[in-house]
Amino acid sequence: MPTVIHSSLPLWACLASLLAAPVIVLFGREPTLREATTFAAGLLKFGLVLAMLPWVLDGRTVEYTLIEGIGGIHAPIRFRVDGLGMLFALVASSLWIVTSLYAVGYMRGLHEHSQTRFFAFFAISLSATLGVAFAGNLLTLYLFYEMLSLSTWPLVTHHQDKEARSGGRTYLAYLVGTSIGFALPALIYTWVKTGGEISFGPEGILASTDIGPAQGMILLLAFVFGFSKAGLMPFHSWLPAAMVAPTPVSALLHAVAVVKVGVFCVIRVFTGVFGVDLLSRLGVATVISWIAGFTVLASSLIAMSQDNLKRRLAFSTIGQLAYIVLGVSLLSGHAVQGSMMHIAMHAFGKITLFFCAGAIFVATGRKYVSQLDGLGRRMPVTMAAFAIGALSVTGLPPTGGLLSKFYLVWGAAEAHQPALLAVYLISSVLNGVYFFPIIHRAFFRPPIDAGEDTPGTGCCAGEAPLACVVPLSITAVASVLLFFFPGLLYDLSALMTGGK
Amino acid sequence: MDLLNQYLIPHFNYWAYVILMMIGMHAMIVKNNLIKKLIGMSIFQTAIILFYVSIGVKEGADIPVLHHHAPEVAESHTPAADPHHAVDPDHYANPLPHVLMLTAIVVGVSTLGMALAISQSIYKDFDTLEENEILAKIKQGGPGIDV
Amino acid sequence: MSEQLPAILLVAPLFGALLIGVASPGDPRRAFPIVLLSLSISLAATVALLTKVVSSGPVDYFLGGWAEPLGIGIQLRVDGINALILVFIALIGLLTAIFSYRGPDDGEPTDKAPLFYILYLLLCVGLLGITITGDAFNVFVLVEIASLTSYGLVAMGSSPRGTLAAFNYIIMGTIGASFYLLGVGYLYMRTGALNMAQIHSLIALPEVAASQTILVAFLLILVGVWIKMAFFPLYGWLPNAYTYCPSGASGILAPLVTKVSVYVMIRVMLSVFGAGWVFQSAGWSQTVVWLAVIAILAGSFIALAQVELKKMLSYLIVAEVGYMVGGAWLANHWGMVGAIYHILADAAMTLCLFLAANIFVKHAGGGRIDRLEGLFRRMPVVAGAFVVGALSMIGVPPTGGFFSKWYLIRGGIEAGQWPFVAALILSSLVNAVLFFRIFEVAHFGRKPADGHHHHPPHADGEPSPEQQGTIGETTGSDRKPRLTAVAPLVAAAALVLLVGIFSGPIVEIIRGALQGMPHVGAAAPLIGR
Amino acid sequence: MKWIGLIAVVLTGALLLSAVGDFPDFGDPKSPANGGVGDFSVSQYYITHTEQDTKVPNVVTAVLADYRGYDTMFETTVIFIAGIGIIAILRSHPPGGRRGPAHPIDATVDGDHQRIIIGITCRIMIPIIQIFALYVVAHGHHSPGGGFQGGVMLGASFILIGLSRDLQAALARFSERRFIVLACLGVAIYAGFGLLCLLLERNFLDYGVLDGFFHTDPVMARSHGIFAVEVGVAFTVTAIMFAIYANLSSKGRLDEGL
Repeated sequence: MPTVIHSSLPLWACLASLLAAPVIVLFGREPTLREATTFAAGLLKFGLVLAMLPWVLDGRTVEYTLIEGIGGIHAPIRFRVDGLGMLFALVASSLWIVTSLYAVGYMRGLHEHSQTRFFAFFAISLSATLGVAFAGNLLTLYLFYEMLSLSTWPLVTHHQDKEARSGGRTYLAYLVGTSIGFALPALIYTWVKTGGEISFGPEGILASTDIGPAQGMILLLAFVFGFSKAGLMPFHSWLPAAMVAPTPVSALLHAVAVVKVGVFCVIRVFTGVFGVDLLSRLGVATVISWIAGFTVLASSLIAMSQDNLKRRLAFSTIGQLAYIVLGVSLLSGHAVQGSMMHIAMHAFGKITLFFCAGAIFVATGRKYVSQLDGLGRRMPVTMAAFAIGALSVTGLPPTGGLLSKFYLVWGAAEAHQPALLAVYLISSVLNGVYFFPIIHRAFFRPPIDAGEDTPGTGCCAGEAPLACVVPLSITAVASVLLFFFPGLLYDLSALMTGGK
Repeated sequence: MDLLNQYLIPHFNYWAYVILMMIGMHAMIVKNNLIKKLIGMSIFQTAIILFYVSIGVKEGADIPVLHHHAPEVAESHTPAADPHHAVDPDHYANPLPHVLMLTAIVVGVSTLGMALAISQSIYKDFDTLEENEILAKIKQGGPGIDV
Repeated sequence: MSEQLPAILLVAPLFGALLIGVASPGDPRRAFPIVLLSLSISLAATVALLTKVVSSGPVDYFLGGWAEPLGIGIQLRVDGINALILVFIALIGLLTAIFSYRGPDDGEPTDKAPLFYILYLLLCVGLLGITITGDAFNVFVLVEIASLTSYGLVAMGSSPRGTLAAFNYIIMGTIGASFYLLGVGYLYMRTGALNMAQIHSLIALPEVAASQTILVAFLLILVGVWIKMAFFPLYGWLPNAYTYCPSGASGILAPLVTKVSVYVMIRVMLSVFGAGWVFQSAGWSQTVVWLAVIAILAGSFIALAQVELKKMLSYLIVAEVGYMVGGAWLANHWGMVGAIYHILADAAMTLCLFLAANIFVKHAGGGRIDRLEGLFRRMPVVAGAFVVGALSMIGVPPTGGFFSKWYLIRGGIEAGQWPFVAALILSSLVNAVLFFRIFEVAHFGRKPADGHHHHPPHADGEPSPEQQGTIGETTGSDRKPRLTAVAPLVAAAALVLLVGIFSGPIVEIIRGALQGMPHVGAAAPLIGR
Repeated sequence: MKWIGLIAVVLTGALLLSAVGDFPDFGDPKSPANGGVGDFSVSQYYITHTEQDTKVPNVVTAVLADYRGYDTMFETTVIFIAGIGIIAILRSHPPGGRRGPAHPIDATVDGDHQRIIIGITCRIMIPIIQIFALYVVAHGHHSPGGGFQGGVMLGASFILIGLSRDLQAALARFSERRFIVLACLGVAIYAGFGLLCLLLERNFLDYGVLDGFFHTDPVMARSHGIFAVEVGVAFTVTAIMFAIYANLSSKGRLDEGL
């Protein structure tokens, strides 16, 4: 059994950006100081997370209980860092630094209003993301989950216009509605069933209770639909609605932080609350895999028909998330490991695509796929990064996406699910179908005249400002590096599956 | 017949107070004029006082003032000595309901006083005491509706 | 002096009120320090009492020294259930006193302030007295004190609808108090005793427990207390009373009066009739829980239809009362714990919401919800506190509101009362819609609703509220809210969070008090384990 | 609306009378209230023990002011609240010592015959009423009387001044500031005696400990304590009765009464 280290590092990792928020508001007047605080907080957070990496790598978990007495019986705010938590935290905190750089470029490029509020809430939502990553019991998980929904609302409705208002309304209706409607009763039902013990441990919380298949099914469905940030159909339409947000928000939050929190919670439910062996005994996980399978196919088909670039990327994200949920619900070792690795791979890939979409908007003001003809010549670096990102998301060789998809497919075969195996393959093809026309259009089509573009503030002949181009190239290169050096990801995800 | 003398005759006081109370309550709820509601309210409260006092009545008992001891008490200053013959409780009415009802009377007066003051200030604002007229005035956006 | 605490916490505000009457009926400046002093003394006394109860168990105090034959004198009793409520009454009284620094309403002529403070202090005496007393009839006297002062506070405002609301409040309040008095009369007629503990021991006798009079007495007391707490069918008086009364009054009435009536119901159920007697037939608890479900749903949905902010919050109080009554009548341990805990959590969040609403109505022009634009920018601190209160009402951790739902839902699940659980969840969702509608108005302000393609260049950095003064013409005075109004509001928001974060110790105290009672005593045997 | 009221009333009435069979008979000395359940009866204890506890023959006054003195203290506070509430609601410009327009007090100025007759008879009667009222307050120990009854009579005498002559005459003798202070003083006396017992390390309102103060044995101290408390009640009731009359009759302006 891995020994347990008690240290308050996870608490400080969460609080790093939360405490930065008031400082950011203090420096509201001086933008440079404000941006410096954001970066300092980003680096500090990433450093704290890295500090815990060695412990976690050799199989130990870091635990810390904040307030003993909260919640009456055994439900204090507790942090517990294990392989899965560490993997997600690394991804989130590292990408936050890159996104902050991008956001500065983007916001200044478009002279956005009330930027202090933007960066303050950005910091708060990151602290909530890490809170979910390090949550030690269901109550803390739910607490930071709700905090994330609320702190991202002002970001989604940043433009404060009619579209933002309706987008924000659907965003909250789905997220807060499903979490209170499904997740809270499921949470309390678990608390009742286990007589007060809701902390995550090596084996599932409910492993020791005699929960029947019917109750198990209802509870699992309530949890999975309760954590609607995972974007499973029919509770997925908050994600396209959230595209009204400025691109840095869509990039980090709706490609990496918020959606991955949803999937992370689903994986926690599968591994931490139920435990893989209880689920296989009850045989209820197959329903989830069918739902996820349907979501994968449906979202890929819808993505093909979307002309708005960001909405197409949004539906592609829904599809990729359903990959991960499908992988976990297969309950086979490799599939679970594949889904965990896919969290990272998809994060890097999709964030690159969103960065490119934002750069195109900043440079040329274009938003629709049909307008992207011949953009390759004008913005070579951006479009190249876009191509790499597309490769990674579809899972083709030079990028990391291939590895995680390979494990997922291997897991599906291992779990003797030929139909789901087919779903994986078909959807990979569909991914290609909705990404490659964009690349073809950008590089092999004559450029439409740039007359009606807004005079972009691009620096070198039409490219977005440097502060936008540099981050997207970093993430593009990173997704390629992940293909060649997946060691770190492999070890972390092996901890969760192998370690059991 | 037994219905009469088992339920009605020995319990006439309870029938009396309930009927009185229901008259008061009916007036409070149904009457349109505010002052009539207040009259109903005082009937309602007085009925409860009647109920309480009727509990404490003992057949052939005197008022709860221990009078025939007055002379000896004056000179026999023996505090500890029990008076030569113990007081027989059945000779004196039950004092407790009377104490409680003093409070209820005081409460009744205070509520009535305050209600009259409020109805005066309502009359000052709406210059009518009929509830339906007041509600009509409010509906057409009477004085200071949207405070 | 330490064993005289129960008397001290009542005498201090009483003498405070009398001192104001004698010293300065005229000018408010001398009255305010007296109010603060007397309320802080009683707050200190309640906190000392709480520590005494936690360390050495329930405290009994016999007025006039009449202890030996139980039932002769009047007994005050402080145990795990009411110790915390006493602290909250004194604390909320102090905070609202600071809030109404310049008399009942900022706009009011301040020479009515001393009278307002006298009524205010005597209301605190009434509420503290109700919570601490162990004598059934004494509860009636103190209920009357609390009611009369509330009628006075509601009626002394300048708005005509306030006086009309006060009149309805008097009629309904008198019916409620008289039903309670009649219930105590029936109890006295059948048991011959007025002391709660004595009645409890007499009701334990089989022939008394089975008697019809005791049943009618219980129904009368129940209906009387339900009217006082505005339980669903009998809530007619509450919305107008709390909307059109002076702002200082709504700050003290809304959080406490209905909650203390819920406490009276729980005290009567547990200490007078005993949980064993009350839950003897499952039919009762089933019907009352159904009534509570209707109360919760009706309160929430009517609130959804409201246009005025304070009226909406008043209907939410009706829904919250449904939570507490439903929780208490689930007839199991966690339901009762949840109900008692919710008294505290709901008092804190209602205080926070009503203080914020008063400031909004005063400074953001009118009570209507759609006139609250741009509040997050113009009054960030006040809006922030309002958000904390709203999150607690929705039930988002770590606020108090979440944990009361946490225990109530657990009680509901263990008692198998699924409609109650569903009602709790549904009302949380409705609250979410209610409050996010307000956040949306407050967040968006009346900006031109242009598309966000080509952004008109804005001044970089955060436009300070002064610059933003042009957000629509606000009829309310544009001055910033006074510090004495904002400080108690921030304290109230902190209280909401503290009730949530320290819900563990609070629940341990409550569970200690419930030990050994049938039905609600030990934790119910777990399903399945 | 009418039907709802009727149905509610009939239902409540039925509920109230549903247990008639179980009620004790009227006047039955052995009913639970009079004779007690089991071995102990609260009211019988009062009757048998008032003599030795407080030496006050009138059991009701003893129970009112000593055994359940806490109730009566709050009762006096209820009266006090009613007065303050009415002043707060009606008074347009509340107390601040600003006196109303003081015009000359002359009962016979307009030569109205009835006025002279009323004026003279009231002038004779009022002092007698006031003395009798004080007697009722003082004699509460031995006869049905006490603070409330005496206080009301005393208040009524001032109201009689207001009625027979005019409100200004009554206010001249019993001005607004004076009756507010008197009302506060009454409750202060009551609570003050309770506080005195508190300061002497005994429970609130435990007059027995005041034997040093009254220079008598503890039991007589209780009797004196009861009397002192009754005086406090009388003050408050007098002041508030007059305050209610003055404010209600002049709609809060305290200029001319009925």
